[in-house]
Amino acid sequence: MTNSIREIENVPVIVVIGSNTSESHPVISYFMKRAVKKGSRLIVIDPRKIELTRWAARHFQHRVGSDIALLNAVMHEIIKNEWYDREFVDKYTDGFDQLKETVSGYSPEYASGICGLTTDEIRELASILGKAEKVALFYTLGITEHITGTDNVRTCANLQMLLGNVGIESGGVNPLRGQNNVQGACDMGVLPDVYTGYQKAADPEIIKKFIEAWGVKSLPDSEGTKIPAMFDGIHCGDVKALYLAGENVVMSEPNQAHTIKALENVDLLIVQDIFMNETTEYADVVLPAACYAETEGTFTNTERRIQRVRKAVEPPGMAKDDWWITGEIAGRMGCDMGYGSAEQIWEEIRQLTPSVSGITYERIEHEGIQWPCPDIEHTGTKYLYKNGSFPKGRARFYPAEWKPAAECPDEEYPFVLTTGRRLWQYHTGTQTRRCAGFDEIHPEELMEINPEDAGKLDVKDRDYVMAVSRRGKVKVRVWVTDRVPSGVCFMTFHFHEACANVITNNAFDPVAGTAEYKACAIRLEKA
Amino acid sequence: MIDKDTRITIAGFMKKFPCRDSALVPSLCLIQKENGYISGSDMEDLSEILNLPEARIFSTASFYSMLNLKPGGKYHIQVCTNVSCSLIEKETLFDYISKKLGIREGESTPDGLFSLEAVECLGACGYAPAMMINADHYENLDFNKADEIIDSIREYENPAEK
Amino acid sequence: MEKISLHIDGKPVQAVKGNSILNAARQNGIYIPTLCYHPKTGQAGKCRICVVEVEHMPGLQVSCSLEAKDGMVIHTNTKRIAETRKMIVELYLSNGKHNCISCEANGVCELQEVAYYLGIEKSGFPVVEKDMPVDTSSPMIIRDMNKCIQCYRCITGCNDITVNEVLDMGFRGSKMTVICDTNKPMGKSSCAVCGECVQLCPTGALIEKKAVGKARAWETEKSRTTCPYCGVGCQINLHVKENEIIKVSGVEDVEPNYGALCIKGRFGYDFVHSSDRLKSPLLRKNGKLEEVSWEEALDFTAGKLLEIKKAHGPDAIVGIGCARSTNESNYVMMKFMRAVIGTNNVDHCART
Amino acid sequence: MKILLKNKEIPDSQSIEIYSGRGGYAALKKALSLSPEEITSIVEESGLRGRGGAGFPAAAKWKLLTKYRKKTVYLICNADEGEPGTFKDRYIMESDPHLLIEGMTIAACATGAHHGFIYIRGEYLRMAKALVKAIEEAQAKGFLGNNIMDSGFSFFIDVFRGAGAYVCGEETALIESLEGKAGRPRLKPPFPAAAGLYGESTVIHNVTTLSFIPFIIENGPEAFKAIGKLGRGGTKLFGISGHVNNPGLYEYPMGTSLKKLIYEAAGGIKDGKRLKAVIPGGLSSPILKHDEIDVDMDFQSLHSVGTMLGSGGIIVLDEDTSIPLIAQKTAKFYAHESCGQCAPCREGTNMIKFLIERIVTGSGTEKDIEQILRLCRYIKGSTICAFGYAAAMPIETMVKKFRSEFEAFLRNS
Repeated sequence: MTNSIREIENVPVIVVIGSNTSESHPVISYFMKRAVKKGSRLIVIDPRKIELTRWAARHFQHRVGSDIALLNAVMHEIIKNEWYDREFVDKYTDGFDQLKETVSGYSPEYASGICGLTTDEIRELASILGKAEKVALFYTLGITEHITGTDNVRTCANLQMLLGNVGIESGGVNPLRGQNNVQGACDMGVLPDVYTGYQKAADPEIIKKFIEAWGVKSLPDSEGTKIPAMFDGIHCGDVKALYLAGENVVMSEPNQAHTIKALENVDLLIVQDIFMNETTEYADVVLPAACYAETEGTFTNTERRIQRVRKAVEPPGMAKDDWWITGEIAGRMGCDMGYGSAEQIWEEIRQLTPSVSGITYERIEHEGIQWPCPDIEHTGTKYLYKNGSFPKGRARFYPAEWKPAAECPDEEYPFVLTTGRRLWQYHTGTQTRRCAGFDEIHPEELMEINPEDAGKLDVKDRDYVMAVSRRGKVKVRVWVTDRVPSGVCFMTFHFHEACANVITNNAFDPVAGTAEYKACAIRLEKA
Repeated sequence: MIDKDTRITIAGFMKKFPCRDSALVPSLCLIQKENGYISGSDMEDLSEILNLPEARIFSTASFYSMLNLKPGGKYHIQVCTNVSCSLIEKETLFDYISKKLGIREGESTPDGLFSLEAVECLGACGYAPAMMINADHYENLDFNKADEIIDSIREYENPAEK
Repeated sequence: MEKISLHIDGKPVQAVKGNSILNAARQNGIYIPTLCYHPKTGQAGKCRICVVEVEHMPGLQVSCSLEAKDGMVIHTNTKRIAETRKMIVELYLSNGKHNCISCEANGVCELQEVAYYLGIEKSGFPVVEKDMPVDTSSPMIIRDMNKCIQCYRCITGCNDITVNEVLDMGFRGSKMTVICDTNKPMGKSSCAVCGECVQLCPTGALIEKKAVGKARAWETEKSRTTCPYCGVGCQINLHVKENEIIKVSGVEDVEPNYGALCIKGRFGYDFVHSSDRLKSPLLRKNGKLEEVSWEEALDFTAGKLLEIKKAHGPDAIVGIGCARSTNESNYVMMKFMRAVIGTNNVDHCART
Repeated sequence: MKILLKNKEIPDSQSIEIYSGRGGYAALKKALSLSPEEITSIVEESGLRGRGGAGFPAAAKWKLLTKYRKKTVYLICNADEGEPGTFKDRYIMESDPHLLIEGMTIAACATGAHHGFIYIRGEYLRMAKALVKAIEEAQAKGFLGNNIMDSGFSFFIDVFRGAGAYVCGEETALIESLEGKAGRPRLKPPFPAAAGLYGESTVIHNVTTLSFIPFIIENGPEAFKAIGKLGRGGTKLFGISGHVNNPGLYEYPMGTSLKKLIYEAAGGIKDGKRLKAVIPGGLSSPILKHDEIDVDMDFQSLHSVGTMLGSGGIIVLDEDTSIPLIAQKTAKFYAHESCGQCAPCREGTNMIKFLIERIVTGSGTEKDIEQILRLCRYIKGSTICAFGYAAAMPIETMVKKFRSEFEAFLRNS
């Protein structure tokens, strides 16, 4: 998030696009709903009638995967009516002309045909956003999990820059991170192209810095691979060993058959986890890890806040801290990392990472600090790019063209399947399904289908259907509901008994490597 | 379930007030007038229509003594049992009617025709004793007059019996 | 911050302008008992326990709601105040089932605390015991309205803090009680099970079902940490007794969540103690995973990785980190792949 | 001197033809030619005090607006007449509704309100219908609505029916009820002038208070002040019920003796019996013994004998009346009507009811009487609204003044 959670309460117009906030980030939804109670306007842009629409001033129910077309048309109208923040654009940005040119092709009439909203609705949305004093935009995986994910994100940023909503309090472009420390894992450089704090892995200066700090002879300078390419690498024989630290990829990666085949084929599969799960089945070695309540350290939340994790109980049996396990393997490979505590590791991180240099365990004892926090006096950063202080001097518009999903419905597979989460379960269910009471509330997967479609298929609420895609099929009960529009089905991957990822498409965004979980084509058969 | 005509009237209430929340009490009264009471599903519908939480609807509906959340008799008799109304006769009007109908407070007659409720002051102390049957006021009563009123309702509803 | 001067119980004190009398007193270490006030739900004025006398103002004033003004002369403990407080607490004790011995809230109950402070052993009024059925329909929360003191905190929490809008006050007078939706059992209502109501409840009227019978309040130790679910990073307290998490509460007054949680954060902790946690390293032998020592597992892993690195080069090895694990562990993973294996083939599930 | 009951004997007094034919709406015409400040000062000068019970000077409520005025001002007529013993507002609304409409419209001129509500208790369906009809008539004649009598001033009135809750007579409870909520009084401050209906400035008056305004505007403040003993300001409607020969509604100058009202206006005690006690100002007023009725009916005089003028609902009790039974009914009423919001009122009224019931059913103890008195003493002043006082005062005086009657029940046990 460019901005902070607590700022939400003072946002005049809140835009939520591709985020089922009240189910996936309930506590952030509290801030949004409170803002509404205090007079903010909440605008939900989502193909589904998610629960948050109950508090929304307007719900724009566009088609799955049409975000760029819609937002480009909105920007088209904003520029046409001169509602954009000219001063901001002139002072802080580059590339406005290209943006203008690109969006000029997206008249409301043209976009309407793609996104399914009327031209009036598109104009209304443009007018709400264009005339608002401030807008804060929030998105989650509904924006990123498309083959155009990077372009989707850029388009959101284009809109907010155009309106001058970046670098101000209660504005910004705010992705809500899905997992407790996905922000931290990125910040820690668990990515093929960067070290900690997004220091480029291809930059010789950075490589030199880490060689010296770590006391190694060399560090790799060739480009690393992202998860989809890792699996492809196994399939083609380039990759021989996979070290999986706490990832249940069989359930969480798209196109399950493809994932399983890779796991079967890899020479060495090391899985470090807290439970046996669908993925450990294929492991050569399973390493028992301590969980959050059994370890010391830090997590970084979605607003860049680094907060303490403290050990409350002893891990069961022989289970150990993740860092201890990895360190032990390293030691046996001839490199003794020599860490005795999490704090010692953190001290090394902060020495090597300018954006968190000022953060110590002592300073975050009571309340976390948001990076950037370059020195020990710095109180952290509530929102980024204040007064146009962009990292590269000026912000750049990256206009994008709309592209359809990799797989669109056709006669054989007439439905769009989109996926997401439920409030009552978490991710692949390994945790929540082991907690008493959760299965009582939401015991099994339910695929949402529209009453009209249910009528045509002659299925009733809670009947079983077979959902079939080009990659597999899964038997699932239906929930007949107008939460989804006709032609769209919705599923999650919480339940191994009926996991959406058996049928999802593993086509991915070429830049980010994010797979298109949000759109694939399926057909439904009575089961 | 709230029917279409009622929904139209409620939509009118919503437009009438500067804030649509104000339509709640009139809507509840309207539903009660039509169905004799307000059911759980009526309140759920009303929550949708007015975009108010269900609990808020229930909170309001259960607060006011004129609103019934359970079905009563076709003729709901509310007898004032407050000070002035009980000073007039030695036996109170409430006790008399209770005996006459053979039902106690909160009960309905087996034929579902009458239900009986003891209520607080109806604002008719100078014309005591008083009672209400559904929305109609009856004042300056005595036992004879009460007999006449109740008997005439019986007769109207069951003409064959006489 | 502008300061004001006033007198409380004969003592000249200073307070921050705009504060209630209650907060002004608290800032100066003067205790005024309360039951319905909570810093998060704000002024309530329901219990009337916090009444004080302010010179030149008629009757008693509610200190949680009345703003402290410069020059006020306030008395917090006159006979009239003490008698009023005693009357109210005795009335509470007479009307309901306040059986401390078996109550989960024993030791953290604010009614108990105030009764103790006022020296009330037993109510002077006859006991009109309520007998409302206990609502156990929710999988996570037990509602015993016989212990409810109608402080409204849960209602304010549900409507104004987490805005799930499930609770409200139903009926009136002595029949007044907290209701869910259209007076449904909590488990059948639209309750999102965030547990904010439980956290705010001053008595044992709302309690965590899973914690029942596990520990008295004074037996647990609180360990502050960060929630292991979504990216909001809510601050939580794990209440631990003998190496077991008994329950979870939100940490008040700190960012980002100010005490509020969701169902997963508050009630999704027992997986930690699940009997099928992995307790030993496993190594595949003859096609089957078998329990082995750390030595064996680590030697095998390191040996295999060295072998593959030697035969196929470092880029034949890929590592996937964990968005569930700490920064420190992720850093070590990243360092391991780059410095030990010698590859940039490191990634994590940032995209799911 | 009749101001509010001047049309009482006139047939069809509720129709606009009769009302305007007898000089109605002349005051409004006059008011429209005056500035809001001028109207306010006339009413202030007249000394008109609220006739709902609390007796707050009417013009003072308007003057609060100079300090607290929000974007919109709402004017509310409190017609939630619910205090046992009281039945004055219903007469005006049913038989002389234009008097109220005219008074309200003048008050709107003074306060700058363009939208008014008459909050009428739900049980008064007939009266609500009469009001709606009268409002339609007034609008058709141009006395109400857009551009009243071509003055450029607009004012609209809506009738809002309550649904059965005595506490909605409390002005902030009334506002809550109008906003579609349970009628539970708000914490004050803020007062309605600063944050009332929908958070806007709100002025609330009782029906009879508003109905005096046309007279005051038409005849000037002096004419109003001249009525009543020692210039106590105008007349008062007294509803007399209970053991009298002629129960009913009477209008007398402020300061008329209670004795005179009972023995002259209401024709004395029924069946030639002796007087035992009088509840002089609605059920919430402290009871007077038969030898305490030589008192003037005005705010100060009644206060000096430990009771109050309240709503002017006089309940007369003869020698055969059992005070503990009256106390039981009183306690039951307040327990039933307590909104339940604050602890001393909710729990206290219920406990008083429980204890009195226990006494009158023969299972009470001496200690119960002491506990009742303890409750009354400490409920007063500790509750959110004045309901606590209203519930405690009558019971406290009944027990104190007729303690032996309560004790007699104990001896019977």
